[in-house]
Formats: sequence, structure tokens, C-alpha cells
Amino acid sequence: MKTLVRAEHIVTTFPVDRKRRFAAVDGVSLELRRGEIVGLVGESGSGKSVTSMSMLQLILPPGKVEGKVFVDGFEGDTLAFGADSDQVRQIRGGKIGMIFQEPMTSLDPVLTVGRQIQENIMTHLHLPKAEAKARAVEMMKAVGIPDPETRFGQYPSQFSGGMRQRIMIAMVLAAEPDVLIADEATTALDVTTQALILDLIQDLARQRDLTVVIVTHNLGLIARYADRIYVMYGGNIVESAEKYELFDHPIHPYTHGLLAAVPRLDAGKRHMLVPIEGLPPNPADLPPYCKFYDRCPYREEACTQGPCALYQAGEGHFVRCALTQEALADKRGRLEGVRRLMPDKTVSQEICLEVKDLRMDFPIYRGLLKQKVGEVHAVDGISLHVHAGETLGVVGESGCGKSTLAKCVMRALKPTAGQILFHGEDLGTLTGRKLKRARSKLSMIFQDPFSSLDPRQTAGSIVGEPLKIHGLVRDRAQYDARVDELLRIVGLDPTFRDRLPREFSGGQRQRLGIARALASEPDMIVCDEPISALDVSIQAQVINLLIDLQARLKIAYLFIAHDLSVVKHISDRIVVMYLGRVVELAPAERLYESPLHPYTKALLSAVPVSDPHVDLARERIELRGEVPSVMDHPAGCAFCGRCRYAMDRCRTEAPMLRDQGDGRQVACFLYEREAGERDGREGGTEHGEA
Amino acid sequence: MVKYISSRIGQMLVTVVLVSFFTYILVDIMPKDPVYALYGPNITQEEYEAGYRALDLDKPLLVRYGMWASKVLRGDWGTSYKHHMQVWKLLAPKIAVTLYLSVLSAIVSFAVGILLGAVTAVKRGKWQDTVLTFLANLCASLPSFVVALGLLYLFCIRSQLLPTSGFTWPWVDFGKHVRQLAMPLFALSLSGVASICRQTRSSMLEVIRQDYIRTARSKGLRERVVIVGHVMRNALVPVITLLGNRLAYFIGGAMFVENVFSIPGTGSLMVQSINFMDVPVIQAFVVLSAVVISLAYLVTDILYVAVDPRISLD
Amino acid sequence: MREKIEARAAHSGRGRRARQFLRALFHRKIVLVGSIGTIFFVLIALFAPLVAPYDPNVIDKGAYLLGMSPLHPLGTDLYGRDLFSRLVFGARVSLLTGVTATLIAAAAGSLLGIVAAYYGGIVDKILLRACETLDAIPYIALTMALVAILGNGMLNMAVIMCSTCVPFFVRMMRASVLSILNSDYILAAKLSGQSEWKLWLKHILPNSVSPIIVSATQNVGNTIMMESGLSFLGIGISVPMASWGAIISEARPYLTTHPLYVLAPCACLAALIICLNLFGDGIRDALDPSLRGETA
Amino acid sequence: MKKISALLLALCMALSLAACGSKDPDTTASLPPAPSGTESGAPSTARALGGDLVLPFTSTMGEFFNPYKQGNLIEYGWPCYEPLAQLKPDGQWHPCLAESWEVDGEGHTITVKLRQGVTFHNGDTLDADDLVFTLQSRLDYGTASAIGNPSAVEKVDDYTVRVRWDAFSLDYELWILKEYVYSKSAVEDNGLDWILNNMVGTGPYVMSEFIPDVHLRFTRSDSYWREIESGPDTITFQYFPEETTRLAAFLNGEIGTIDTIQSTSIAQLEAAGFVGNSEYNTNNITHYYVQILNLDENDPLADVEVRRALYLHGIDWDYVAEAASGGLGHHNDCIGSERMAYYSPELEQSAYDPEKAKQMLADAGYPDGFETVLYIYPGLEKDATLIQADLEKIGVRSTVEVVDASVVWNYMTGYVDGVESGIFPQYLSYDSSFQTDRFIKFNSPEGAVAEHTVWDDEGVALWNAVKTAKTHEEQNDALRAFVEYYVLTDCTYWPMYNVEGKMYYQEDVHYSDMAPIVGAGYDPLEIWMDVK
Repeated sequence: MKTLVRAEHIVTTFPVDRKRRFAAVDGVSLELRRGEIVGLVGESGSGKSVTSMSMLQLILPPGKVEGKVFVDGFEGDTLAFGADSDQVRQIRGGKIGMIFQEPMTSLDPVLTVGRQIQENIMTHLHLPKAEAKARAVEMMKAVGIPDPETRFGQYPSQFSGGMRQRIMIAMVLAAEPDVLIADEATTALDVTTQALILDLIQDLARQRDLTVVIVTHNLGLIARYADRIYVMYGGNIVESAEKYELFDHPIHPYTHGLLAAVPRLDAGKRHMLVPIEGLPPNPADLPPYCKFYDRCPYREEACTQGPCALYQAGEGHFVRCALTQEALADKRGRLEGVRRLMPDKTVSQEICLEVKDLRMDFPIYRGLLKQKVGEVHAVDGISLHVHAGETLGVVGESGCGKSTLAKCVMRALKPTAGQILFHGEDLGTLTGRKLKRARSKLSMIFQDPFSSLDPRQTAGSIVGEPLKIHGLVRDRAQYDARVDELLRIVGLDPTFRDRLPREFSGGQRQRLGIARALASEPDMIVCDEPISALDVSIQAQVINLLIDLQARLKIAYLFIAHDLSVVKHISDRIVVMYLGRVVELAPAERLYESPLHPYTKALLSAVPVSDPHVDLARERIELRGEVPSVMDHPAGCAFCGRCRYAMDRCRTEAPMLRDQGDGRQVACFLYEREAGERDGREGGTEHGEA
Repeated sequence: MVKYISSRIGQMLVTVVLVSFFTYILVDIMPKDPVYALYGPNITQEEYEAGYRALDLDKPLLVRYGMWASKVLRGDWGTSYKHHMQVWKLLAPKIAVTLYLSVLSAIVSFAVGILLGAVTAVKRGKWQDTVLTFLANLCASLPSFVVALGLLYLFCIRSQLLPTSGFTWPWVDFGKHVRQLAMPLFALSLSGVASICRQTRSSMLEVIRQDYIRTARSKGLRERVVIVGHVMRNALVPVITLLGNRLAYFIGGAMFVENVFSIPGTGSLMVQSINFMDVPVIQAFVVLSAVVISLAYLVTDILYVAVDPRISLD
Repeated sequence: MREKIEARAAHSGRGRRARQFLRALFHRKIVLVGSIGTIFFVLIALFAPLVAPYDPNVIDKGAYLLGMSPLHPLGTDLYGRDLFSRLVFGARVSLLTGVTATLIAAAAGSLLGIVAAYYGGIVDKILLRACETLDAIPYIALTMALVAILGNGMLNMAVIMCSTCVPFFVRMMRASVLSILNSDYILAAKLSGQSEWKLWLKHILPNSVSPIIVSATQNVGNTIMMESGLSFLGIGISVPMASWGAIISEARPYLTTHPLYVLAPCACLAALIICLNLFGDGIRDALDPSLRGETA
Repeated sequence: MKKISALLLALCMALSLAACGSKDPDTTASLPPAPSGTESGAPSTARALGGDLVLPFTSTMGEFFNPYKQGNLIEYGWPCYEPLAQLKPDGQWHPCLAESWEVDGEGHTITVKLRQGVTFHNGDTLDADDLVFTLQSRLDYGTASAIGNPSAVEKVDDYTVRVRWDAFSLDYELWILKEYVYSKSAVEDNGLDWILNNMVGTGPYVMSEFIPDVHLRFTRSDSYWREIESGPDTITFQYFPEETTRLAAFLNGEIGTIDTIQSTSIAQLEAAGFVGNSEYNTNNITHYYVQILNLDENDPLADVEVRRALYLHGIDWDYVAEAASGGLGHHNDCIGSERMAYYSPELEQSAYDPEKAKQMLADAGYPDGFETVLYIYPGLEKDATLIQADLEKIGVRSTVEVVDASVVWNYMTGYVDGVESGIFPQYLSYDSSFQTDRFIKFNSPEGAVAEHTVWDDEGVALWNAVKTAKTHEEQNDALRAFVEYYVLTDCTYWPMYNVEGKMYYQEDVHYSDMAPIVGAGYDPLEIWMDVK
């Protein structure tokens, strides 16, 4: 296959202050051949995005890019031409197109969607306006946007996240580039939408013999879609190989660590994750020698002797490590057996939290005049219970009402109807003193570590605040001791007590959030997407921390997330939600082995497994259409619009949760008939006990 | 859109009514005696009492306000104590002049301000940024009447280039109009430039860091096209909000320039009427200015909503 | 590498953060100039009696309208008083009026802003309507009427001039409080049972106050400018203690024959306002970390 | 009723008003001698018809002529209104609207015979009814004191009117000079408000356009009763609030003349080669004085000794004059300038001696001085500052309060509470007729607060002597005695300084020496412009 783009020893530096500069990308060389899909994988701060941006010279001053980039059709080093030169501008968009992570902010809000697509066409294909418009509409149809003629004139704010990413793809491909770089293109999307978008990119690449670079931190995506993979850490490529070669015999300790740290859908629940210890690399002061030295379990003196080079360890397989392949192999053998087992925890029968037919409606105000035009049934009659010491996982895509459920349970919102019984007391009716005492036993961990800590408060006072509120300490000495203990429990150095949140990394901040939640010795913690904003290696550390704490302190978790593999790893039982209703509930293992509800099946099939062989073998379910808008409540089953087995009964009547034996429940008419026959009960209206 | 505008106009009317009521009270508290203002100082006690009753000063405040408001609604703004003219006939041409000068100054200061702001944002850190920011701040820190006097000295006393004073409508004699308006316009709009420049600069710096600008660049557009096509359009949205506030400032501040270049605006009239306690003129001036300023804010809101599609109106 | 981490941790948090704030504040050269200028003027205002060679009100008979001379560095005004000393004492009057007016406006505005944001609903609407009304009145008319009622003592002038800035502060404080109210750490504190007023005291106020500080510094400049405008109308601060604005309007007729008499106070006024604006910009950037790296 | 000894500015100069500004010490003829040599300003070239004369005007134009009030300033009315007779610099009384008039000494009557064939600008012909209406309206309104309060006005026939006074008064002879006749029909048809914004006179120029605070334009009338050989086509009074702008407009050639008392403007005009003319221009002397008004017995200013200390020795009047007027003004201890008829050198008694003043204050019981308030109009800050500084030196601490002209009136009348006493520096431009009310009435919603006589008994006696003087000499002596008492003994009237303004003319603007009318602006027929 012909090499389209070759980058040699790219170094991109940014100023730390007037004197020193740091290299975000420290000598990266890579090749892109026609028609292949390349995976560029690494955590945030590994320089994967900066590398792709450097190739297109999208780095803004004061950043500087050195090295050589050769692009087919342009002789000589394209870096030599200025960033604003005609040649480079032809490459950008014309030869190499790029789509970015955040669909919500990647399109210009004040220009119509069509005009932005036209702009790309007219710049590169030099077509007149009318023709460019026709071509744009055709591209919109190609990426699956319904009735593109009318939507051509609409603004980005009128599209959903998934739709906007399709528009980005249409815009880039409209200029017929040879290479498409997808920089974390689906990270912000739901699992099912992510699958649809990446399948679309894969089909378009096949049709147009397009080279695609998937830049991501999600090993699953790489396993499913990429042909060749580069693994990056601290600004260097640490390992590169064909997909199967890399997944079957990973050599570099970091690659190995990543594979062990990522929870797998098909993995059992007996072993804890093996996190990569320590902090992510701080770009300001990177060591001259191997950057992974601090976190590498196999590090030796040899590693610090100077920069280690990329050497060929097999056919098309390159590794950048001071230790030889064999040394790494036997070290790994010794450490292999030491994987920790999941601590055994006792789940008592006593019910800690019981939610009975919870309903939460939000009025919608239309336009600036605030007339009420409709109602959103965010939570539409949910009943569930959590035993003391148990972890109940709640899974569902965005808009299914899982966060609203968390807020109702925490009484941040007053539920429209239904009861929330915490140790028998209905939180819904509690007020004042009694609510405050109940709240000490129930705390919450938030998703965004940056906005959940008061920027003006020191770490110590953040963690200690619940102590003061509930008067759990008598005097200053006991307060300090307790704060230090809490910091130590979550693995933070107590001397960081008087630092401000902005001086901590994302992972450390989430640990502060956990410490704060633990301060009032709660019986139950509601975790609202606690790890989705963190890096993979840090996620594993936080998950293990939560598991250990639960075993030791007997705390119940209501664990809410959209990453199914993490939820499977940590939960005892899992609830699957769709558009405000519970569609299925089952123990973790059994849900993944034999999902009942069609939506659960589709959801599970959309999640890629970080092992190419297993992933290839799994059955792929095509999920049509999009999540219906929250405002028009479908009469029957909310999923029937996208369900392959939809019957006319589904369209008229809403299915109730039916008990399917050994703790499993499902709300779907497919199982109604069998359940009916098996138990002989007519379709009663009473609810199955979740 | 129509529903939005009509409700905003409703709010505007409420504001104007509140302004008129507040002004009525304010004027009533002022220590000077309107009877002397109308009838002059040396009048007999009987005349004083007749005048007192004629002005309904013996009735309670609310009743007086009601009577005044009802007359105004019928279009009768009363006669000026000092000029013995229908207030409306006295005030209308002057408000037209001040409004014309203010709107023109707003346009000029916005044009120059945005230009300066854009250049300092694009050339951030370079010498242009420092120099232009310093210049913009210098303009803002000179009182408008000092600038006016300086210009007068330069162009009239030293070099006799421009006429010193007066105002003629452009359709009357365009050449004279332009020559007469050059200095006052420059003096008045100078003060507005700095704040607009600073707002443009900070909103442009904000927009340049956004993702969609990186997307625009990744489409291979020329840097100039990115700046003008994408950055400026987004950066101007917050700058528009300044329009209403700047216009209100100009209407208030135009007086100094009018005084120096003896332009027949409302400026000097307003000072006299307050000193002379010419109640109907004060009332009319403040209420009419309030209407104009509220209109300016209304236009700003509508422009803001029209330009930014993210705000849905339906 | 490891030692460095420990070393950094050992610093006491507060000291290091203050140094960080100052380094960020003076990161831009012109901000440094602005801050030094502001402090320079404040010092002059404070130690006016020491700095001024003569008593500002003493008339040196016969020496009126003299140009620069060793005796009088900036010449004398039309009565024969030393212009340099009058400017020095004028700094005290101008700064005092400007700062007092801004403090009162910022305090009143912030309070009303908090009340509007806290109660919301009808209270919010009333306050916004009041601000809109105050904004709609041309500020000259308002100030003249108030001067006629209250008289023009220095404190009165401060109160009068701040009446036009209060709406600005109300809106700014309300916006900043509203944006903080729906952030996660407020929800976290509320959920952990924090009492209402402590929530406001510990979390909401400290975070919402930084935009107010920034615009307050720039507001001082505008207030001094407004005072000079009022002196032009003859209703500035009463004689003989004159602010810069009063000196400018007093010297107005001598622009053509004794330019220094007008240009000296104008230069002082311009310099002070520029320094204040730059100082305000610097504080804004230092307080808002996201902008820190951007500015030169 | 609180006895308030207030001494207001009621100087009784009504009679010899015409003399003010004239050089000739003897008031009888009260005429300036024919100027020596040619008219100052441009040499008189051939008189021409045409051109547009623009004259600057600094204060805002309030109401024009109010038939029910007397003494309205006619600074901008002279092109349109004409008096019965005009007193010109050549000393003769040029008959104007009145063809002739006889004065009957014993019967205290004057019979005026009006000129025939004179029409007002609104077409109404001038006849006795108009004159009777003009006089009678003011008599009914009670504001005729400026012309000696005639007792009766009778219409003898269509063109003759006889006016009778009940007592001999020098005023009534001068009445002819000041009597402007209105068109009765104009007032009655259009009402008072209209007449206050429009001028209907008999003069050579008709008012064509008036925009308040902008300009007042006259165009030459074609139905004037005299033949017009020279004069501009239009005369425009343009409003200039700012002094510098007025100067720039003159230097730019936009305005025909400029009269200024600003030392800076005069310096620049002289530098530009213009020659100022102020010898006999009667309208341009501004007399600045201080009025002591104390309404409270136990106020230090009520004590004559204190006032004498402050006035005679406490304040350095020469420096005040020099600094406040930029070197143009000079001080003398007389009400009005030294060119007044009643002036005599021995009035000069004030001598600046702070030590003596302090000593006198100590004797009067105020060893460490006292507090007082300086009330000033806007624009008089200079004088207040200078006085304040001098008073400070002798221990009298004073604060300055800026008040507005109309408010001053309330202060003086004591109606505005909180003001018990104070020093009132004011200015009085000589061309305005003096207020000669001898007593002040002031009113409030609660009724007339108080009436108080202007002076104490001695002052009243001196004033009566002036009123009843038969001849000018007699009147001057009485006036001199009154001034001596008022200024030097009672010390409640402190003359500060007089500034003789200067008038400058463009090269193409000419006027004959007959142009200025004493106390009433100019004769429009005596001003003309070069027509290019």
C-alpha cells in the first residue's frame, strides 16, 4: 500500500514560562498508508492529539513544531512551508481532514450548518456556490442526516450531539480528502451513537479507499476498528504493531498495564483491576530518560541511562524500552500471579434504600417568554431497592433519567410522586433537622472533578466540612486527625491539606470528592458517573479504591454510569434504564451472559471489547434511529421505534416489569407471553418487586 | 419574534412611566420654588398664592402627577416657564439634534472600537497591542470638554480650518454640516472607543480559543478568512450589548460637547431648566430621554437575539 | 525528581498562592506599569502635606498665572496659588471621591444583586426594573437634581455619583451569583446539610466577589471623570478644596494663553485613569486563571 | 414679625442712570463729550446697504419684552424696538417715536405728541392708544417705579398723551428716553405668551426667526417710517455659551463684534491686531460688589465695627481686583466706577492693613475671628476664593456655597430657611436699570413671611434726600452722602472692583459715533458693513 503521509521525528514544544519550554510531542515518527485504519491510543497528556495537530500545523504560537512531514503529492518537507502557506492550506482539509471531540462546540454556532459545509467544498474543490450546495446536501444524505434539504439551512444548536458529529464528517469528507483524522471523535457520545458513527466512518473509508486515523484512549475501539496501532505515552510512541500482534503479545510495560487496567465486558468478576500506580506525567518536568519510569513495575537502573530508542521486536512490531523483550517476558511471568482477588463482602438482607414508583416531571418553558409548553417525564415510575453493603449499578444512555434519579434520591429535587425510603424514613417528606440527620448517612460523588470542589476552599476544609456540619468532632485536634485519616484512606498525602483544588490533577480531585463523601460515615453513597471524566489508568485506581472502601466500611453504592464494562465490574446487580423507565434488572454476570431486553442486547453489542478476537466473534446488532426526543412520550414502549421485535401491542401499551425468576426482571411483551404461560398469571397491573 | 418585541415594548413603557414618576418626585423635592420661576421674583403675596394654586401645588403629589400624566398622554407637555413656549415645540428640534449626534458618535466609536479591539486581539502581545491599548485608554481618560477645547484651539484659533460652532442638517447644506460636525463628533465618540475596544479584545480572545475556530482552521481556510468569517462574527455578539449602554452615555454626555461647539442640543437647555427650575421642561426632557434610552436598549436586545441563533424565540 | 515533589509540597499553601497570584498579576509588563502608577498616586494622595511644597490655599500675592519656575515647578494658578501643591491635594480629593463613590456603589450594588439572585421571582423582577429605570435617566440630569437637593459636599458628591454606577454592580453581582448557584460544589454543600446562610457566607460570596473587584478598580476612573464633568457645569466639589476636575474647568479659559495650567491636571487625570484601567485588567487576568497564560 | 435689618442693593441710581459710564463728571448733560479724533475702530468709509451682521450673545434669551413688567433688558431688542426719544453721544435728545414733548414743571405733567404715519411690524399704526396701553399696563401691574410711578395717564387726542406725576421727580424727565411703545393689538390679539417670544416694534428691522438658545434673526423691514440709507440686510444674535468658542468665532470672522472682559481673550485679540474700543461704550462697565445681608442680630456681621474692620482693612481689594479680572479691573470705594457723576476722590478710604483689622475685630469682641458663609452665583468662584483667603488671614473662617441667581433672591429675602446671614458677592452690569424697590416683599405658601425695610432710619433719610433732589447737582450731593454712609460708615455694601470691557470689531463692520444709545444698545441705522 502506498504511503500517503510520513512524519519523521516531530517535536512540538510549548513555553512553561519565559525561559523553559516543554515538549508535548518528543520525536514522534509515523506512517499512514492508503486505505488502512490506524489507531493512535494513549491517555490524555500523551501527545496523541498534539501529534495529529502538528502534522497539519494547527499548533498556535507560542507553540512550535519541528521535524519533517512528507505528504503524497507535495514534494519536500511540508513543515518547511509556513502554517498559513498555500501548500499547507491545501493539505489541511484538501488532503488530510480532521474531526474533533466535542460535537457541541466544534461547529460555528452563528453560521448555518450548510454554509459551513459549503465553505469547505468551495475552498478545496473550487465549485461555484450552487454546485457546492448540491454536493453538500448529497454529503449530508450520505452520512445519514434525515431530509437534508430543510436541515441545510438550520443552525448547529438545532441538532443533537450525534447529528452534529455526522455533519462534521460530511463537512470534512465533502472536500474529498485522502486521510481522515478522528481525534477522540466519539468520546463525548453515547455508546450506541458511538458505534453508529464509527461504523459509518468504516463504511465510508472502505467505499472511498480512505485512510483513517482514530485517535482515542479507548482500547475497545482500537480492537474493533483499527488495523495498525501506535501506543503513545508522555509524548513518545512506546509501541506500534498490527492489531492482532499487539493485543496477543503486548511487549511494552505501559501497553500491558493499559490492557490490565481496563475492565472488560467479557472478563469475570473475580479479579481486581491492575491499575498503573502514580500520577499521569506532568508535562512541565518530564525526565530525560524513559518517561514511564516512575510508574513502570519492571523499572531498573538501566532505564535511567538515557533516552531509550524505538527498536524492532518483531515483524512490523516496534517497542521503545530499555529492557529487552526477554527480560520483560520473565519479569512479567513473576508478577503475573500476583493479581489481587476481589475482596469478599457480605451483602446483608436488610434493605438500605427503597424507591417506590418514583416519578419526576420537569415543565418545559418555550422561548424567552417562559410559557409552559410541555412536560418532561425524566423519571417515569421507577421502583428499586439497595441492600446494605451492596452495589446497585444503573446503566443507560444520556437522557434516560439516571442522573435525575440520583438527584431525587439525594433529595436535591423534590420528586413529583413516589417514595424514597432510606432506613424506613421517606426522604420525600423529611424537612429541616430530620432531613439533615438523614443526609449525614447518605452522601454523593459527582462526575466533573473540576466543578464539584469549591475553588476557594483548601483541600482540608473541603474534606472536613461535613465533620463540622454534623458535629462529628469535638475539637480542633480530633478534626485535624480525622481529616488526615480521610486523606490517607483515599490515598492522598495529608501534607496537601492546605492546597487549592486547582493544584490537584483530575484523579486526585475525585479522591478528594470521595474523602468528602466518607467524612460523615455514610451508609450509602450515590456515585453519579464518578470516573467517566478520568483517564483509563486513573479510573482503575478509583474503582479499586471504591471496592476496597465498600468491603471495609460496609457502604452501599448506587453506581450510575454509561460505561457498561465498568458498571459490570463493580456492581452486584444492574438496572438498565431507557427514557425514564427501568427496562431490565438482573445480577451483573447473568445480565451480560444472557440479556433479555432487546435494548440491553443492542447496548451490550455496541460496547467494544479490548480483545480483537473476542470482539470479532460477538454478534453485532444494528440499532436504527436515535433516542426519541424527551418531550413526546411514546404511548407504548419507549423503545418500540427502534426495536426489531416491535409488535403492535408494544405501540399501544407500556410493558410493566415482570419477574423472570432468580432475581431477573424485564419490561417487554416478548417475555410477557412466556411469563404468563409459565406462572399462569394474567397480565396484572401490580409491579414486580425489584 | 413579534410576541417578544411586543412584550419588551410593554416593559419599556413600564420603565418610562416609572422614570416619569421618579423624576416628578425628585423635582418636587428640589428646594427651589416653581412659583418664583414662573412669575419672577417680585410678585405680591396674592399673586404668589394665585400662582401657587394655578400650578396646583396645593394638591397632593399623586394627584398632581396624575393630572400631569393625563395631560401628557393627550400630547400637552405644558409651556416652559422660562421660554413661554410649548415644551414640545421647544424640545423636539433639540432632542433630534442630540439624538442625531449621539447615534452618529455611537456608530463611529463602535467602528473604531471594534477595529482597534480586533487588531489588539489578533496582534496580542506584540507592540501594536500595547500601543493601541494605551491609546484607547488615553482616549477614555480625557474629559470630552477638554478634548473639545483642544480641537477648537487647533482647528479654529490656530488654523481657522473648521467653523467653530452651529449645526445645520445634512439635507440643508451637506458641506457645512460635515465641516461643523467634524470636531464635536470626534470629541464625543473618542470617549466611547476605549470601552468598546476592551470588550471586543476580550471577547475575541475568548472566541479564538474555542473549538469551532480550530475546526475552521483545520478546513484550510486562510487566517484572514478565519478571523473575519468566524471569529469576528462570534466576538461581536457580546459587543452588541454595549450599544444600548453607550448610547445612553452619549445622550447624557453630549452636553459638554454641545456647550463648547454651541450645538443646539438638549445639553445646555437641560442645565438651564434645572437651574431655573423650569419644571415642565425638566419633566419632558427626562421622560423623552428615558424613551430614547429604553428604545436603544430594546434595539440592542433585539439585535442580540437576532444575531445569536442559539437563543430560540418561538 | 521525587525530591522535587516533596519540596514543593512542604511550602505553606497560603504563601505560595500569594506569590503565584502576584507573579500572574505582573506577568504583563504594562499591568506592572499600571499598578506602580496607581500605588504612586495613592501614596501622593495619602502624604499630600509632605509632598506639596506650599499650602494649596495660600495665595502668593502678585504671582498669578506664572509659568514654570524653580519656585513653582508647575507655575501658579489664576489666584497665585502653587499649581503643583493644588494638584497634589487635588489627587487626594479626586481619589477620595472616586474611591468612596465606588465603594458605596459596589457595596450597595452587590448587596442588591445578592438579594435579587437569592430571592428571585418577584423581588428579582422589581430590582431589575428599578435598575432599568435608573439607567434610563440621563446621568447628568440625575446628578444635577441630586446636587440641588443634597448640596455638593465631598461625601454628597460621592453618594450622588455612585447612584449612576449602582445598577451596573447589581447586574454584575446577580449574574455572577446565579452562575455559581448551579455549580456542583454548591449542590454538594447543600446535600451535606450545610445551613443556608453558611452556604452563602463560605461558598457563594467568596467566589462571586472577584468580578466585582475587577470592575470596581475601573469604576474609580470613570467616577473621577464624571466628577470633572460636573465641575465643568459648576456643580463640582465646593471651593477652595478642588479636585482635578475642578482645576481643569477653572483653568479652561487659559487653555490658549497658559496651556500648562490646563494640561497639567489633564495629564494627571489621564495618567491616573490609565493606571487604574490597566491595574483592573491585570487583576481580572490574575483572578481568572484560564486567561492567565494568554495575555502578553 | 422679626425685625430684619437687611440692606439690599436698592441703590437709588435710577435718576442718574443715564450718566453712568459717561466721562463728564457733571450729570446734568450726562452726555459723553464728542470723542476726540475719529471713531475708534475702522475709519468711516462710505455707508453701504447690505451684508449680514452676526453678533454673539452669551446669556440665554429668556422672555423678550413683557408689557406688564418694567426694566426688561433690551440687549437684543434694539433693532426692532424704538423709544420715544434717543439720547445720543452728541448730547442731543433725538426725537424718535415722539415728535415733540413739553414738560410742565409745576403741574408735574409731560405731554407727548406722537409721530404720525408710523406702523408697527404687524401693520397696526402707532397711536395714543398704544402708548396709553403701554403705560397703563405697568401702572395696573404696580411695576412702574422705574419711571417714578406716574399717577395718571390720559389720552388727549389720537396722537397726544399726557402723563401726570404726583410729586416732582427727576426720573420723569428721563422717562421719555426709556419708554418703548408696544402695539396694543399685538398683545391683545396674541396674548402674553406669544408676545414674550415675538417682537412687534416699529424699528428698522423686523424679527424674522427666533430659536431659543440658538439665534435671534432680524431682517430689514421695508415699511420703516424713516428712510434707511445704510445697514446690514440681516442682524443675527447667535448664542455662545462658552467664552473660548466666542473668541474663536470672532478670530474666524464668523461674528461681527465681540465684547469681553476676559483678560485672556483680550490678550489674544490684541495679538491678532484688533484694537479694542471702550472709551465711551456705555454698555461695558461691570461693577462687582459684595452685599452684606445679615438677618440675625447676634451674627457678628450685624456689628458695624466688624464690617468696618473687614471692609476697610481686612481685605486687599487691589489684589482681588487685579487677580480676579486678570489685571483689567481696579478697585475704588464707590458704588459704580470713578466715572460716576457723584464720585469724588475723598471717598477712597479703604487701606489693606490685616493687623489693624485683627485688632478692630478683637476690640469688637471677636479676638479669634468667627464663621460665616460666602454665597456666590456660578462663575464668581474667583472673587469668593480671593476674599476667603484674605478673611482666613484675619481669622474669619468662611465656607463658599454656590447658589443660583433665582435662589439668591430667595436667600436675600430670607425665605429659604437656614440662611441667616452671608456675604453676597454679585455683579451688576451697569446698563441694566437698578432695582429701586425700597422694600422687599417675599411670599411663601404660608403667606407673606415678613416685610422689612431696606435700611435703618438714617439710610431712609438719606435716600429721601436723593429722591426729592430738584436739580442734578443737588441729587449728586445727596447721592455722594448716601454712598459715603452706605459704603464707608455702615459698610454693608462693599464695592470690589470695576472692569471696563472692551469691544472689538471686524474690519468690515463700521459704525458712526452716533451708534451707541446711552443705556439702550445701538442705533441700527448707524451700523453698516462693507459689501463685497
